[in-house]
Amino acid sequence: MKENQLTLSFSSLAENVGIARMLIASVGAQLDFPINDIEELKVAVSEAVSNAIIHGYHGRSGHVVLMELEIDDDALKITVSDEGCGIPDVVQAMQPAYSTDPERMGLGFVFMQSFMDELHVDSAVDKGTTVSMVKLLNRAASSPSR
Amino acid sequence: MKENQLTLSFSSLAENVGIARMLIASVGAQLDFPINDIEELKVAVSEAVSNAIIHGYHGRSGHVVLMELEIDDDALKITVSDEGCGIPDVVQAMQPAYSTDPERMGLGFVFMQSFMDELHVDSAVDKGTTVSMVKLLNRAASSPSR
Amino acid sequence: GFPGMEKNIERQTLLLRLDGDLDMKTAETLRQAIDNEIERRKVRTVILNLEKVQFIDSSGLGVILGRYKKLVPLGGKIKITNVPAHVFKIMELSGLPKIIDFYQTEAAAREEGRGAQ
Amino acid sequence: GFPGMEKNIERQTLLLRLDGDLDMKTAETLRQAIDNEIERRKVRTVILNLEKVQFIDSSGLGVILGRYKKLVPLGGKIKITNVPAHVFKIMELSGLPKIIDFYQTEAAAREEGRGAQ
Ligand SMILES: Nc1ncnc2c1ncn2[C@@H]1O[C@H](COP(=O)(O)OP(=O)(O)O)[C@@H](O)[C@H]1O
Ligand SMILES: Nc1ncnc2c1ncn2[C@@H]1O[C@H](COP(=O)(O)OP(=O)(O)O)[C@@H](O)[C@H]1O
Repeated sequence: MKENQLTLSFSSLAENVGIARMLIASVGAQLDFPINDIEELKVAVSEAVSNAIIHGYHGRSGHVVLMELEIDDDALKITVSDEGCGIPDVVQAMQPAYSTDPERMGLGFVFMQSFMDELHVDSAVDKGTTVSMVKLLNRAASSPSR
Repeated sequence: MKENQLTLSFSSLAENVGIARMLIASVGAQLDFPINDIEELKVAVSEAVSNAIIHGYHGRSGHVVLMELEIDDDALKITVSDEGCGIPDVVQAMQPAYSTDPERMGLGFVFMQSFMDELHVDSAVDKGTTVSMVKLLNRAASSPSR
Repeated sequence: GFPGMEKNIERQTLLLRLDGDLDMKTAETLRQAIDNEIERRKVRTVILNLEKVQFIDSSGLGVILGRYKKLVPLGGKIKITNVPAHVFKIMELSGLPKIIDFYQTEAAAREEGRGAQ
Repeated sequence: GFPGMEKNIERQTLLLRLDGDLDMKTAETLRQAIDNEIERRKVRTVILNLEKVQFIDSSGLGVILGRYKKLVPLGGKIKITNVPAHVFKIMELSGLPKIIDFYQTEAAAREEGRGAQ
């Protein structure tokens, strides 16, 4: 398969989270991922995009979230980035149940980690956050825990 | 509703035409367009994106197609652009049944015109082509012919 | 939002049948709908029928857990029924089924409630 | 491609049951599938069952018209059956139903063929 790249940039609005999920679902279906994997891709993307809007931009509209998809023979790479407030301590932020918002569960990064084969978070305060996730296309290799 | 913008840029590959359709279908569903209008939006987008790949880039991969969506209170604006070969005579190209490819029907622009409320084509040889289409959100106004 | 959030109140029990995706967009609608009834109508048992929920993420789970936390000090409870398998898998990973009771049907949820009241 | 392009050849009649979207991606697959059978197996009647086709655009229509143009000089024909309403609307706009025969069912398409042969 030829290398394929798709980039979706969109306003920081709640209704676009569902659009981002539809996009990853379409791409996942085209890559012949099993339905269960597509559900998991949707959750991972939903978490990363929601975080960009809720935390990165404090829920404010008028900003831009970027979702980049890169597909090659081996893997689907998903990068979600914002130019929002950034994360002062990424290691702490990624702890299960850690959240700076008392109303939230601190499970976003947990879900991304469980459902993807690789997760990398790059962030700088007042610059923004980039979440890179990889899902391997070789199914035997992509679900070591299942 | 707040103004919303979504931009999808993607490699000039046949499999991405279906992804572009899924995106417009999701956006159309969110805007509560009736199913029939969503089908028509899908056809219009499919034609514009197929043209960019088939004609603009002569079916070659390695190029980029851009689909920009702009939603405000009144309208959904769709812009599909390529940096391909361009169209020497836009008026001629838009004639029903006109095609530079004997295997094709010359119906792409006809469909875009029938299914959208506005269609505008901007093109320059060796620079590329931009197709701008508008679908009004006021349903009474959006389907004058039906 | 939820195109089909069907609401039904009987005495102090609120039944909500949700339809669609339960994410950051719809979570807020759900939160307000439940909190309103807790405050205005003194609802103490909330039954959420998730049969037609197609998707849930941590924002959706958070709202459910939040309502649980709000109801418990009031002597109330939240019950979940008719969860589709793929939605349940996500809920399980969050640990929610350990603190909130799940039922196969609305009837089963109501039944248990009556015994406990 | 078509995940479910079911093929069936009886004498000189090719029946194809298509499944999925008929666009620039799948049109090429369909073109090759039909042209192969015209050349190798001397197929002269092509019946396309579109019951499970969810989408068609001018690329899809072009391939159907192209097969028509290829078959006519060979004394052959193409027949279309089981078209979903929303797909038919697009086909109608293209004028295709004026030159190609549409049937409600595969049986009806075969029936008419037998009379004509
Ligand atoms: N894009 C982001 N920008 C700024 N902060 C973020 C971002 N993503 C995550 N965080 C921080 O990391 C914390 C943990 O995130 P997460 O595990 O998704 O849980 P939750 O979203 O429930 O808080 C968040 O509470 C927030 O403080
Ligand atoms: N993006 C484009 N780049 C270059 N040429 C184009 C583009 N879109 C359309 N054209 C030209 O306009 C003609 C008519 O387009 P259209 O009505 O879509 O019919 P068809 O795709 O069947 O040829 C094409 O045959 C092509 O020559």
